[in-house]
Amino acid sequence: MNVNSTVTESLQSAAATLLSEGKVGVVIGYGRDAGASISHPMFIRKPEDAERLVFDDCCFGNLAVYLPRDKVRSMGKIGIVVKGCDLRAINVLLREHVVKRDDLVLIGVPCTGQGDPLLHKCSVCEQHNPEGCDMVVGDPVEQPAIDATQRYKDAASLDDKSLEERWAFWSGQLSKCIRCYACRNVCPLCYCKRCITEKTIPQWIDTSAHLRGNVAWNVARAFHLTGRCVGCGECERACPMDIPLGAINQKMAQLMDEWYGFHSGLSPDEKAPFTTFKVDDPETGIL
Amino acid sequence: MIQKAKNETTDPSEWQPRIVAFLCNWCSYAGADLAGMSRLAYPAAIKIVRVPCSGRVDPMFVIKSFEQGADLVLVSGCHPGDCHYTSGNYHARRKLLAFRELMTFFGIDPRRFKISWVSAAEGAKWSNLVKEITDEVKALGPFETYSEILTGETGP
Amino acid sequence: MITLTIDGQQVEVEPGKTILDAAKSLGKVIPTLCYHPAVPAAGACRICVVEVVAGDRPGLVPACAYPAKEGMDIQTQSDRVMQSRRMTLQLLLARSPGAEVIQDMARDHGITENPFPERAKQTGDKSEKCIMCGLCVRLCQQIIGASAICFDGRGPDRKVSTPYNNQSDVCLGCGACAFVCPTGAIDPADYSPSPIEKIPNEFNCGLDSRTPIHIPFPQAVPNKPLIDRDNCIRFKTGGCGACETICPAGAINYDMEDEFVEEEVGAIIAATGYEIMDPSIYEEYGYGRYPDVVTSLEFERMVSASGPTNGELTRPSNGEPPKTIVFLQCIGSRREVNGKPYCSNICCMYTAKHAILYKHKVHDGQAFVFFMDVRAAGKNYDQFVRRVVKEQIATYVRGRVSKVFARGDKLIVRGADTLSGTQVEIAADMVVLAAALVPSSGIRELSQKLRVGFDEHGFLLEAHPKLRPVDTNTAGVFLAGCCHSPKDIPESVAQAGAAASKALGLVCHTRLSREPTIGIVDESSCNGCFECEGVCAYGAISAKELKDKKGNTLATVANINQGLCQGCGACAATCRSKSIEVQGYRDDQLFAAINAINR
Amino acid sequence: MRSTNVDEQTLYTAQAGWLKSAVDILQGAGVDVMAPVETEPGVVELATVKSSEAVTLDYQNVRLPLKRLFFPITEVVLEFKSQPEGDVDVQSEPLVSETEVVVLGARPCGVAALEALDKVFHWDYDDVRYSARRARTTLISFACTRPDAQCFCTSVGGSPHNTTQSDVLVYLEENGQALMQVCSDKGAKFIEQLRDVVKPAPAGTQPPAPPEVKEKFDPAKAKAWLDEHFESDFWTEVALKCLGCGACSYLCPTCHCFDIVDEANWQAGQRRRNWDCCSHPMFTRHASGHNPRPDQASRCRQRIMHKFKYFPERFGQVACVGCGRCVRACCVGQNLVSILTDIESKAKGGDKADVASTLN
Amino acid sequence: MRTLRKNYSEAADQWEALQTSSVPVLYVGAATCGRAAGAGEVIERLQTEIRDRQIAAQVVEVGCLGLCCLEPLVVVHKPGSPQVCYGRVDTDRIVHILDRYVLGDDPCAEWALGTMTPGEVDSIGKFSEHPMMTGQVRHVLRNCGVIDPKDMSHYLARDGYRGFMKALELGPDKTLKEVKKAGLRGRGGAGFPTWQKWQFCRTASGEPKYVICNADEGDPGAFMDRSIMEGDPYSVLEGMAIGAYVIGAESGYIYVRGEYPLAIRNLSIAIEQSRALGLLGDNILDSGFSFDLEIVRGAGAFVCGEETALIASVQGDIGSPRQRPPYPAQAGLWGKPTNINNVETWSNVPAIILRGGKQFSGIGTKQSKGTKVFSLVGKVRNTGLVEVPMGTTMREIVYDIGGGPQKKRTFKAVQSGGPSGGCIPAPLLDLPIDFDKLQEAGAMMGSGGLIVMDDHTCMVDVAKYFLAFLVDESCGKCTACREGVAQMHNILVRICQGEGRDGDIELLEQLGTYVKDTSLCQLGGTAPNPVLSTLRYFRDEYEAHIHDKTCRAGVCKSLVRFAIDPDTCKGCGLCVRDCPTDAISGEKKEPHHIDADLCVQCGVCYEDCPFDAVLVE
Repeated sequence: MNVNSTVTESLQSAAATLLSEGKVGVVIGYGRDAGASISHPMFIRKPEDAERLVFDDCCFGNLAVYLPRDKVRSMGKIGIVVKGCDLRAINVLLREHVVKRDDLVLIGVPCTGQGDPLLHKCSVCEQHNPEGCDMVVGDPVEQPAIDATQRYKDAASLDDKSLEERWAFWSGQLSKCIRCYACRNVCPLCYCKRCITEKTIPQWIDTSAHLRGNVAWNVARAFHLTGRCVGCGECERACPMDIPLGAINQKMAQLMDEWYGFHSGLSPDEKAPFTTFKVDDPETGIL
Repeated sequence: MIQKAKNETTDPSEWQPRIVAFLCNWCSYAGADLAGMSRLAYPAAIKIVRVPCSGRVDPMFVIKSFEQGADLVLVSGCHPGDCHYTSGNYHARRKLLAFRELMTFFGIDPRRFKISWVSAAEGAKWSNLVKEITDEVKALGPFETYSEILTGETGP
Repeated sequence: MITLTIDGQQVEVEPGKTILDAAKSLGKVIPTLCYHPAVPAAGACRICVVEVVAGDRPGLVPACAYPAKEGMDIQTQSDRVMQSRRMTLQLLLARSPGAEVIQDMARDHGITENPFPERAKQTGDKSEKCIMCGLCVRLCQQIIGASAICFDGRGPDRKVSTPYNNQSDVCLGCGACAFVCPTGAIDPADYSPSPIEKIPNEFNCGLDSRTPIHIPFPQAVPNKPLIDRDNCIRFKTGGCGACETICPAGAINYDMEDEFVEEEVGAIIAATGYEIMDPSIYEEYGYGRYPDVVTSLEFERMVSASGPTNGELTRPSNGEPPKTIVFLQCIGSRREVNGKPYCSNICCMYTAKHAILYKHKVHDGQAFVFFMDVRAAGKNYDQFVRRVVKEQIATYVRGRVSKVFARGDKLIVRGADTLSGTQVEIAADMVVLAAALVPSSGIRELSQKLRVGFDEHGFLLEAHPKLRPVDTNTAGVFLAGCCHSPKDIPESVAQAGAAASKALGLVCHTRLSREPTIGIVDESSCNGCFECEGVCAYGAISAKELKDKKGNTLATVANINQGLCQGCGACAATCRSKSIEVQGYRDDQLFAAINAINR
Repeated sequence: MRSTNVDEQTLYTAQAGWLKSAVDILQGAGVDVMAPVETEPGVVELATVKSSEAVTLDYQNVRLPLKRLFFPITEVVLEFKSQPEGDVDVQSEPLVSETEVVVLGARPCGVAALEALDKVFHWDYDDVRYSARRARTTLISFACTRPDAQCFCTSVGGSPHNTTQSDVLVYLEENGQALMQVCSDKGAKFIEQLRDVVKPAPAGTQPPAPPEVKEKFDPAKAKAWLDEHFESDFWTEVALKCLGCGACSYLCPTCHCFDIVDEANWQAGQRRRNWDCCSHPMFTRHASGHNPRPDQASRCRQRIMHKFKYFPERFGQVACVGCGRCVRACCVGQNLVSILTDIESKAKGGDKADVASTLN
Repeated sequence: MRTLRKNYSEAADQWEALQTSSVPVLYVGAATCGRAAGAGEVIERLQTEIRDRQIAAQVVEVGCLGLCCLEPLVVVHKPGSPQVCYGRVDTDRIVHILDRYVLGDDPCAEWALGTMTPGEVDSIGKFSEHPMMTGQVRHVLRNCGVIDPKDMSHYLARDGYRGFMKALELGPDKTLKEVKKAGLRGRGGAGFPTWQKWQFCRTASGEPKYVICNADEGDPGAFMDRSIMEGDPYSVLEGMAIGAYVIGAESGYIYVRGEYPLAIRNLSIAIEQSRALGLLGDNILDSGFSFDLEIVRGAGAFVCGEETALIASVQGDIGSPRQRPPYPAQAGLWGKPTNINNVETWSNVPAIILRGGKQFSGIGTKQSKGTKVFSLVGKVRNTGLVEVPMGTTMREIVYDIGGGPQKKRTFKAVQSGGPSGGCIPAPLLDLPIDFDKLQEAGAMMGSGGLIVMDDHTCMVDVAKYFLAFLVDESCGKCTACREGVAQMHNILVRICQGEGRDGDIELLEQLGTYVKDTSLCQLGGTAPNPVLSTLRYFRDEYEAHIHDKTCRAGVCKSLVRFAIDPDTCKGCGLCVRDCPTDAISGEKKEPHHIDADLCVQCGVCYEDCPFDAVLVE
């Protein structure tokens, strides 16, 4: 654990100020329990509790996932600690009218990356300094140039395989799925009141954890995140069966990038690739 | 278990693929209709599901079709620019092409999923298209990947 | 108003009008040469003189340039006038023996001989056409404002020239001088540094030219002129403005911009007609290579009284009447390879008509028709064709033509007579190609705008070939005429009538019945992400707030306007939570359809 | 199928290589052998093995709980098929095959959890499939040698050497030998099958002392608070960060909620029983749309209540074996142990709201 | 209003000083005509003599007195003696006059034409009684040859600009009335009442208005306007200023043909001087009226005498006439109301205003008032500029003033009005000349050219000559003039070449009528006049040309054979000397003979023979 004390201190005072001035009803940030391996989400509603906020290199969770929740919303205006990557999720939520910008106070934290070793998403992160926040605590950090070729490396390693090899790989991986839906539930963008898998009449997706159902589920999940997923990696982190879901999301993000030059969540004003079109979109493989 | 249909018992030489085709009402369906009216024959393996527009096709329909034992799925709409609903086929094009990539990434044979533009005047194109894809799927044989998992017996 | 008498008839004109204007309003024709309504009159040629008998200084005055005065008594045909005109014509004949218009006028004035020696004897130029009327010069200076041409010399040595006889750098190349020249004497190519491009008259198939301001065709609606800005001098250089000057109604307004007119309509009838394909792709027929090979549409214009030759049928190559004419049927039509596989429907009948028209024009001419088979399936159609055959108006040869080529000044049409099994060659003066009908260019754009399909040839698609031949698949859009398929006039009229009544049937109701196929939102599960809004082509999706009984907003969900929704289902496919169903194409219905493969 | 009397216990020693012999012998006897296998790096699951080479003994615990062998993630309950005349032919899925299964290397905590499951599946209705699977399966537990910080079996009446529901408890020794403690007839049968490599232990042989697992709370005290606090802000606080992801339940050896679904088309179909999870909103949602557990607080409460109040009340034991899987799996750092220690301290120090906030 | 009293008195003093000069004053007619006759050399010689010999004498260059046949003219004014006018003064004669009269007492009576001021010198008669002067009334030409046209004080001393000043006092209405009272008609040819013209322009709508002086004198043989401009430019300016005042114009143009450099020079000087005195420019004499003038040089196109062509030329366009109406009074220069009068008309105006219209209208006939200046040329003894009252008969002019035909020739006709005019035959010699009478006779007043023709003039040739001129000068705009006149000329050429045919006369008449009727402007409208009027009076000559193939006048060379009447020939040898081809031979005092093979029918012998022994066969 490596607590960033500068950020933490400014964060704490900022949160305390926001709360004491009544500008927010709650500050969602990270806290750390002794002996815990990660810093966990924490909801601060009193200024004096602000000192419990920390910011370190184990703040994995994407706090944006809490924004659609009624319970959290009922606390009033939400102050939320956002890393650059989290901000992308919030931008998507804004774009999809899930939250209103006016209901949020975005407390940006400059972030040099999470995890030791660094998470892959952090190694290709171009949002070390979140932009468009209401405030940023701590000093800006250096934004290293990223190796763009590494951005989709997990997907790329699978792309290199033959169709049969890929099927072998994925049928194995997807067979493990126990349909706990942790992937969905931790995803900040899976805010559906009713997930497609919960839709009956007709039943879109078999809920049984057999490969048929698992393929359908994972295809649907991946597809519903296509053009939306911001690559926060929470799904993969949450999966109790260690299915490499990130690679799937990467693959689709890569497609959106290559076909439409689209990177999700860079702005709340962007148009999702599947809600727009160009007359001259790629059309290879159509008979 | 979901029925694996008559395929298994049939002699491979007489094996008939099952093709699910989602045709937009205004172009491709009319094109198929024209083929019929023009007495242009094409293989009966294809089962047509009429949709108002190719944009109506949720990619999950494709998965659904495979789950039901389809050996090949076709989505066919109006040519770009000719959509009866202006832009449905443009949206379909984005979604379906991305979906095919996703399938491919999972190792699900993309040759099992075809997209085409057939206009209402292209009865002959329709007829030829069905012949071609039927021949192709015949060459590919039954969709083993999916028929294996149809049983639902695999799993942890 | 001014009242004057012309040839005993009283006429009222506005002050400032000329005697010519007054005479015109009485329908009197006074010959003119140097007069053009666009150019200030000069009274130079003196052909238009009329006699003032009373009401002003008596004598001959030029009608074109002499203002009408109150109480004038004018004779336009008096002996004095006619003598003067004859003398003028004789003098002009001597001066400009090449000017056909003078020859014609002289003939009309009963002039058979000329006491005056041709000036050409001195100049040696028998083709001199210029009558020095100066219309071109005045036009160029006063209207175009270019002053590219001028007069050079005095008296009989006067001639139209450019400053210092050099190429005129200020010439715009507009060709207006040639346009107004009464005798066709001037060719701006002689002095213009820029190439002179005549504007082909589209309606006459480019057989003649038109001015930048023009009425597109005689029956145009509205029957009003329009300015072709690409060619108008005013728009090109800011000069000219002649039309504005002369328009008595002050209707010319150069500042008008094209505007998009938006009308809310309840129905649209597509009636964009046809064009004929360019037969020059078939080299064997020589179209485009030999001027005497023309299309049927060109022929139609050539024999039309309002056409480029005023109905006089002549060979484009030499202006002689064609003594032998060959009509070739099915050029491009019914041709699988490199052509149109369909029958163009109208060629058999119009060719029979053309044969008759030809005989009217050239009584001693011989007409041949090469045909595949005559399709005369219409009321009285077959009788009509039979009449042409029986009365030997045209000789019908069943067979195709393999080649048209020139020999001397004749066109040799070599073809097969399949009935006799022989090869025939006809030395023709003119060959008329019944080229295939194709839809008007731009039909694709139209079809996309109307969301109506079209076939491989571009003809718009009907909703059903038998049951709904006038409707399209887009509600409220109907078809009439050749935009749908090649049709003759009765068929087009019938379809147009049907389309009109269909359209009326649609708009005469106060309520519109529509397909029930529309999207319905499941408000309980809708997330309100409005991705559906992005894919809706009709703007049918808007936000709807769900409120509890106290009025608190519980959720904002999508709402589909049932009047706007067309039921395409793009929203349903886009909705991740599957909160939109399309009635008639519900998910469970489609799944059931998918399931049916197992039957 | 209670465990045999401790007095009758007999200790056996197994010579080195016994595992290979055991696999071979059992294979020879037509028995399906399941053993810990490293299915992917760092992940060990129980899997059918054909030889002992696939078996790994280097594991803390298997990833999926043992319950899945008896209560599969998904299982067909019955099949139906439409008949030409419109009738429907319904067939119960043939009962579980009678092939004997020997599980080598289950952990005592996971096996002990079967005690709770047995009660559930034999409660008001005897679940034939569960019972059949239980009946055909011999559970050879390997004593737990390295409990970690998340383990708390001792707090819920267990121990790294718990023999509950094990047929044999094996204490592996570093030299490849092992000490085996027969706990049931099935265990005895297993020893008998391995008679060539297993000998009765010399008299006086004692099993080794279990590694220490710190006792962290007292379920009884917690229950006392739970009895009084169905309605409490505590639950709201607990649930605040819970994403309801369900990983805890799915990995829990005692959680046994399931869902019955029909998967069918027009021709044929199956009725299936699938694992489910009370953390999911849909779990209790009625067809009417009404949901008696409308929020995560009520769902979190249910999970705690079920394990530590309702289950003890009904079956006399807590529905938790302290394996720590739920703690390890939680991606937002939710910790069952700290929830229960909070509850316990609440029970001790009265209902103080601020205690709960530490759970955040 | 300023009155320029001081200037007038100064001018009067200067004039008086000149008149009463203590030294002899020699006035030399130095207009173009005089210079052509050698006045330039005379002046040079005179000045050289005076300088070299330190003679106390003054030389004054004046305009033309009009006696062209007697140029150069010099008037000598010795103190105490009347002014004596001498004719044909060459450089020798001037020295004689200097020596004999200026320095001596011999008045050289043999060269004197007459005394010009009261008093007697020897036997020299009065200048006004000189045959050429009798019958003349010098109204317009009153200052010509009298004043120095470059010295404004001379003009002012002779009441210059007083008419203008009077007009400014009268106001435009009364001024116009005076012009009307005078009955002045345009002297340019058509004779349109001047007051009416002014009135049209005055009442026409449109500002500004312009006045133009038409000084594009183009008729062959006409030089009245030139003489006026050269000899008395101020009167033109003054007349224009008055006209402008009446009309309401503030600017004017003088359109002078470029062939008149001296006129342009003198006009320019006059304009400068008038401006300097404030008689041109803004707010003239504080009257509130502003007027200024500009000279425009024409390029010598006859047609530019036509007012619309003139306007076009002033505007810088090709000098082509345009159809009237609108008349310039409505839409002239730059489309604005414009009044155009010719030089003589303008020049008439100051005296009318100064002396009253009545005085003017007292002269002349009923319809034509005042005087008219004619340039009398041709086969007449005295040629020159003559100003006679309207109503004077042609005979008076030709015989009394002109002295009748030269030699013993018989008068045949007089061509009046230049190329556009017509001829008046002998029987009509007693016709009193005015606008209308001439018109009736088939001629016209024109600008005042009178060409006298005798029996050695072929009328067909005359017609051909004028038509050739008109063909050249036609602008070519309208068909009738351009083609018709050319064709008429063709026919005349044909006739003169002996190729005339039956019907040619009728064709000429037809064409002539046609051209007259149909032409756009008056150039064309009058172009057939020479043909039509000669046809009218000398049809027999045409017929002789066509049918008999003879030209009795001996002009048309193709039709003429010359022979010498041996009975009449005195053998003087004059013809032998002049024959260009040496076709005439014969001993002195013996009848001569013409070799027909060598004769080129040049007619020199015919003209030369003092005994009229050369016959036309």
